Amino acid sequence: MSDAAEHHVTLSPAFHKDRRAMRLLGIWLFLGSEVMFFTAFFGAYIVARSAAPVSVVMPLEKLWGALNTVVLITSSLTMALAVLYSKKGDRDRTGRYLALTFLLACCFLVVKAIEYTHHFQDGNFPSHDIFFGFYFLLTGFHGLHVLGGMITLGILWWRNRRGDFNKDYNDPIEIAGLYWHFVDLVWIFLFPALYLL
Amino acid sequence: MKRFPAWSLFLACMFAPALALAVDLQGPSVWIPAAVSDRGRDIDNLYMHIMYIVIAIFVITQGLLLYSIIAFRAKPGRKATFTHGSTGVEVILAVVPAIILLYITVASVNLWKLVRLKQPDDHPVRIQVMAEQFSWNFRQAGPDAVFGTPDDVISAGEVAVPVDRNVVFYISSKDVIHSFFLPESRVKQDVVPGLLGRVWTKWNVIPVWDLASQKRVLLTLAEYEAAPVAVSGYKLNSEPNPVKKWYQFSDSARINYLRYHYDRDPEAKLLVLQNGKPVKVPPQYVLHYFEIACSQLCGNLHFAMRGTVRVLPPDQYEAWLKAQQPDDYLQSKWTGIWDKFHPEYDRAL
Amino acid sequence: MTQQDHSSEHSDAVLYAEIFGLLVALTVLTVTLSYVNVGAAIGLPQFGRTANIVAGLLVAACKCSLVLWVFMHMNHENGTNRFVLFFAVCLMGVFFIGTSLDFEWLGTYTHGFARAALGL
Amino acid sequence: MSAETVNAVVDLIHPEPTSFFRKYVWSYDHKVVAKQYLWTSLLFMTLGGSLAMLLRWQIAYPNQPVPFWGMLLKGHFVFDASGAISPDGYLQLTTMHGLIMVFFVIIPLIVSAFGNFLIPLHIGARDVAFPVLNALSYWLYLPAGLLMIASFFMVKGAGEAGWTGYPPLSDVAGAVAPVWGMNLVLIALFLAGFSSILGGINFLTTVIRMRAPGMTWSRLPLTTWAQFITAIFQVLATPMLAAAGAMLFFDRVFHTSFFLPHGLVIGQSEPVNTGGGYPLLWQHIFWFYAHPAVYILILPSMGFASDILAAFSRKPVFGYRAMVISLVAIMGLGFVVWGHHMFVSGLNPIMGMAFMVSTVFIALPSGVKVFNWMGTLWGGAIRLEPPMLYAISFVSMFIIGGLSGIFMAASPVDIYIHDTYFIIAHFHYVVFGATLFAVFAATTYWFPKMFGRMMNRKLCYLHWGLTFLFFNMAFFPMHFLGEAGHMRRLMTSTGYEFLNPMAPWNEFITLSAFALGLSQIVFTYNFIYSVFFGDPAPANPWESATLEWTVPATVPHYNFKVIPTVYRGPHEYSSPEAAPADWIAQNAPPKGAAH
Ligand code: HEA
Ligand code: HEA
Ligand code: CUA
Ligand SMILES: [Cu+2]
Repeated sequence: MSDAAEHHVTLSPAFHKDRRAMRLLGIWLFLGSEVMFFTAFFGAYIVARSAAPVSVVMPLEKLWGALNTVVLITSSLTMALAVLYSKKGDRDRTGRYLALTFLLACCFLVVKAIEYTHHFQDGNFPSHDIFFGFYFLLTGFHGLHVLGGMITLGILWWRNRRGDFNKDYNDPIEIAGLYWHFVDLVWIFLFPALYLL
Repeated sequence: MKRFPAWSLFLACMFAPALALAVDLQGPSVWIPAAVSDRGRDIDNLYMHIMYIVIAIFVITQGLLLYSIIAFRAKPGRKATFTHGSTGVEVILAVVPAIILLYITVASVNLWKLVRLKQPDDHPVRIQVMAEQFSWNFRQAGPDAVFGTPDDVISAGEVAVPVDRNVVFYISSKDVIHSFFLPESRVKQDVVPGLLGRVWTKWNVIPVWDLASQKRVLLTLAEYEAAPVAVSGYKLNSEPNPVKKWYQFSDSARINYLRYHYDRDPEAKLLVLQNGKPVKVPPQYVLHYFEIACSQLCGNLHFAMRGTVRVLPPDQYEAWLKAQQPDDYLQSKWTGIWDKFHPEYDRAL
Repeated sequence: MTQQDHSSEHSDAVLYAEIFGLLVALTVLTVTLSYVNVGAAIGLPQFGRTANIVAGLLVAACKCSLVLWVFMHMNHENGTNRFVLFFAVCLMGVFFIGTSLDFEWLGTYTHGFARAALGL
Repeated sequence: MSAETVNAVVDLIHPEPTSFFRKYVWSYDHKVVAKQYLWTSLLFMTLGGSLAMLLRWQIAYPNQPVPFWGMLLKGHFVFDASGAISPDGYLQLTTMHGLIMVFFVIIPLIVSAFGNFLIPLHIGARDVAFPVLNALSYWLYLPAGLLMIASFFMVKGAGEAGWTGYPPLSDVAGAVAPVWGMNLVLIALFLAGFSSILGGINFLTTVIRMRAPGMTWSRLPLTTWAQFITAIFQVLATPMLAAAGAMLFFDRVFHTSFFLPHGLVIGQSEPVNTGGGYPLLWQHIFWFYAHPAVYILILPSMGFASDILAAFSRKPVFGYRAMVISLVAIMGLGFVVWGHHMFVSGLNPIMGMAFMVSTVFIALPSGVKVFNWMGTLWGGAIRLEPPMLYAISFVSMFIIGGLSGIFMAASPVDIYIHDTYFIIAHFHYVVFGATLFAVFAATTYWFPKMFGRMMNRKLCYLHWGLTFLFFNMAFFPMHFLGEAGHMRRLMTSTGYEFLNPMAPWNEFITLSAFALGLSQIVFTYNFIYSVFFGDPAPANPWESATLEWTVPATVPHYNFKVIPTVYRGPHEYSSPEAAPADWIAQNAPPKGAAH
């Protein structure tokens, strides 16, 4: 619900500009707090990892991870494009790229699900050892973020179709974009940390 | 505005703590149990230094507050001075505390280095401590000076150490975090499962129970030798794991049990020593102990996780070591748990 | 705030595509790196896999900055928002350094059994 | 006056709700959300306080049946079959007392309730930046609180590993009795943390982006400044708690071993967790959050005190800039001192030194604040109204609590007093002595604005006297206990000979604590009575200069009909500009200015 729709008042362009600045600040603050959330996990992981001999090789399938990395990077691209076109007021393309991003997110989760299935089949439950504990903790919370992002994307796609957004008012897409890129960023660190190093 | 005599109340209340503090000024002995190690005395010393500083700041700040309330009360005709502050005053009021704080920091850093980084010099007595819910287990290496051999001396709930020698405790836990607290030695170290902690201290007094005054007194080795002290006649280590039992006692019974430990075994023969020789005089003192406390929350019976340290003259200490006869149960804790945990350490020690 | 006047949508889209290409390339790079012994490759064999870890994290940091800078528009973000992120990252550093230093010390206490026990 | 561009956002309005639901339940109005927080947290305070009363009973009269409640609830909750507190029950009492007081009383009270109410009014805005998030944050907090209460009803009771929840105790099955009680507490903390983060984001955005024209950073009332700095803590520290809680939850429920080392043996049995983790890791993460959290508990109170002291001394705050800089310094240092809670945990001695230095030097900005408060009083025309009395007590008690912090900051001394009642004394002086006195000050000061009525002055004085007296009687002797080595979280000290001499003190403390608890009835009565039947308040009963006093006594939905323009600092009392009056509102146009 945009402020305009809800309050039946005409809002000046100046209002939109200020409101956008507020929303951006809000999301950056939220992302700052997300950084700290993952800081705790990563800090813990660093401690555990550096206590293990460096020669230890991670017991994961690198290629699944790499595939997912590419999927997420691609979704970042499509998201960036969606934001770009929403700013131009190009509703069709915005919708298309939002849908693509959504699909790529689905892809990511499907791959993750395949991997999880393999782990479970091999008996690698979170309780198996400290590594799998961290693996499921980190990917699990990352996955939850992906899921949250997908819900947001779905809602935005629908609102975009309904015509809520235009050249002047497209902050929600931009904000969702920032969030989505952040989810991508987390994965960019998770991938080498869990699969490669 | 009706004048409310609030300040008189304020005065009374504010200076009650100040008075109490003043009592404290007379020295650590008022509330703090006397320190029995050099480091302990150092810590008390630092404590008192900070105390003097803090009391001065306390009196000045609270006094000024009070003075302001009284002196600057609004009355008809009185106008507040209009000022946004004074950089000069503020700088002074920042620099002076900074200097004081620097002093505290330097003193603390020096002592901290002594406490944490200095190594015990002579050949210390080494004792392994294994904490568990809710008791303290001790192991000493025995005559062969190697841990993990059959001549190890194992005890639970109580440990003996020689007076005037450095004692190193290697501490670990088999379950949750405990904290190894020797109040009179000012030693405290968390006992973290999975880690091996190390603390050391030196007792230079022997705790004995004065039968006349019914108080614990602390004797130096020389004083101890000169006085008639009952050294046996009660079991030094009567209860391997008394902790859970205390809780079942009624309150008064528990206190009696603790206070008059040695009365529980009236038939035992009394051995009274003076100048190292048995004498036939009524004893003036009975050997006593220091307490070990657990100061980290470790479960429902945390409050009862007590242990004792007997500080003994060297010959008594040897006798104590010989007297320990652990049962299989105690033995199994060490072979079954500790030796699995810390194989490397046993060799390293 | 006048940074909003983008030259044209086309050039932005191209820029994004270029960044995307770079990101994919870097991903390929990290994966490849994980198969080689980076330490030996750069002539410092004594570092062995430690060099791999450093290299891997460096590549990740590069990717991270690309996404931040371009996709997340840090390049035309205002000071406040930049500061928010900067401050959070500083705190992250403080936490990492603090805990790592402590655990490095604790590691000297724990003597091997904790390492072996990591089960990796 | 520099001409500020008029900020469009301050025009943001949402329509006045008409339905009961939108007005009082799911409300976007910051004033209503604030009141929701206020009532709920005061309710939780009665709960947290009652738990403290029960645990004090056990300490003074070990294993004796609790009068009335023990008879009534024998064998249930924290009581054993005889109606006395059981060992498990005692730990549940301290744990839940600590958690409830910190997360469900003080933080919601001083940050969410007063912050919500005051920030928009202070900066001349119509609401906070994200009203929906604001409503959401309350509706996360309430269920979290209910979960805390629900945990008492779980099999074997509520959380009992201390409010710090150190693993393995809090972690591994069998170390303590409760299972789902502890899990519920973790979920509750996660929710409360999330609510707190949302609140922080809201406040920061509001203060940064929604200040009225002319409301520059150097004209913000200090309460708002303090809330602003607090919000930074909330946003950047609280996620650490959520993360730590999540890991602990994983350990407990999915049997991972983040905080469990290898080879644990609980009693005779080995846990299902494979081990390989680190118990101290929790302490690092927890204190990285919880030390900033203790500053969350004090900074807003410092703000209240600054504004109130100025208003009732009829003087500008002494050294406004220094006040702000010291707030920022406390925040900066506050993030790098977490290790002072771990001096005896086996911490790296070099790190111990670093943490000691940073901790000791946090006294510097705190000292600047104390001296500036005294400077504010100095030369004033002090009106000892109830808010002023409470605010001065805040300063007085904060000094005591802060000074005892210096003993602990000196790490060698902390070796001895760590985990003793000295710590308990220290933080009750800061959280009750300082923060709650500031809360009483703020409540009495802003009550007219919140409820449009005055509180009864005589009862306020009575409550102040009783509380001040009994608070000091209850908590000052705890320093002596600490010096004697009396450990905390100790159900009874009777087992230790070296603590026996302290038994009379324990009884004295308990009796004083009961009196302290009973004294709060005066306040409760006064509060509730005045909300409904107090004398109607004028718009500006204290002749204060900040913006909230320029709106009518019952604040209209939109706060300000016209967004005010601010011309001067928040505490221009006794300014020559104001003569003959001794105060001038922040938005009064300067003489001679056209408007
Ligand atoms: C409102 C909350 C609050 C506040 C403001 C503080 C303020 C401070 N705290 Fe406290 N603290 C707690 C809440 C708080 N604390 C809690 C809840 C715990 C226990 C947690 C637990 O274990 O359960 C704790 C525990 C705690 C410990 C750990 C103790 C232990 O467990 O062993 C330490 C150690 O350094 C410490 C230090 C300090 C210091 C140095 C300050 C300083 O900020 C104080 C600075 C103020 C002053 C010094 C007074 C005014 C200054 C002057 C008048 C200037 C002149 C002064 C000098 C030159 C000295 N605190
Ligand atoms: C943060 C705030 C806070 C507050 C305000 C208090 C208040 C009190 N605390 Fe607190 N306490 C803690 C935080 C707090 N405590 C923490 C964090 C711990 C550590 C826990 C742990 O070790 O894990 C602790 C531990 C602790 C212990 C140590 C337990 C132990 O270690 O074994 C003791 C013992 O005496 C104690 C006593 C008290 C008492 C008597 C009060 C009294 O002051 C309470 C008096 C108040 C009331 C009786 C309620 C009055 C009600 C109102 C004012 C509401 C008005 C209502 C309306 C208007 C509707 N507390
Ligand atoms: Cu062991 Cu407390
Ligand atoms: Cu702290």
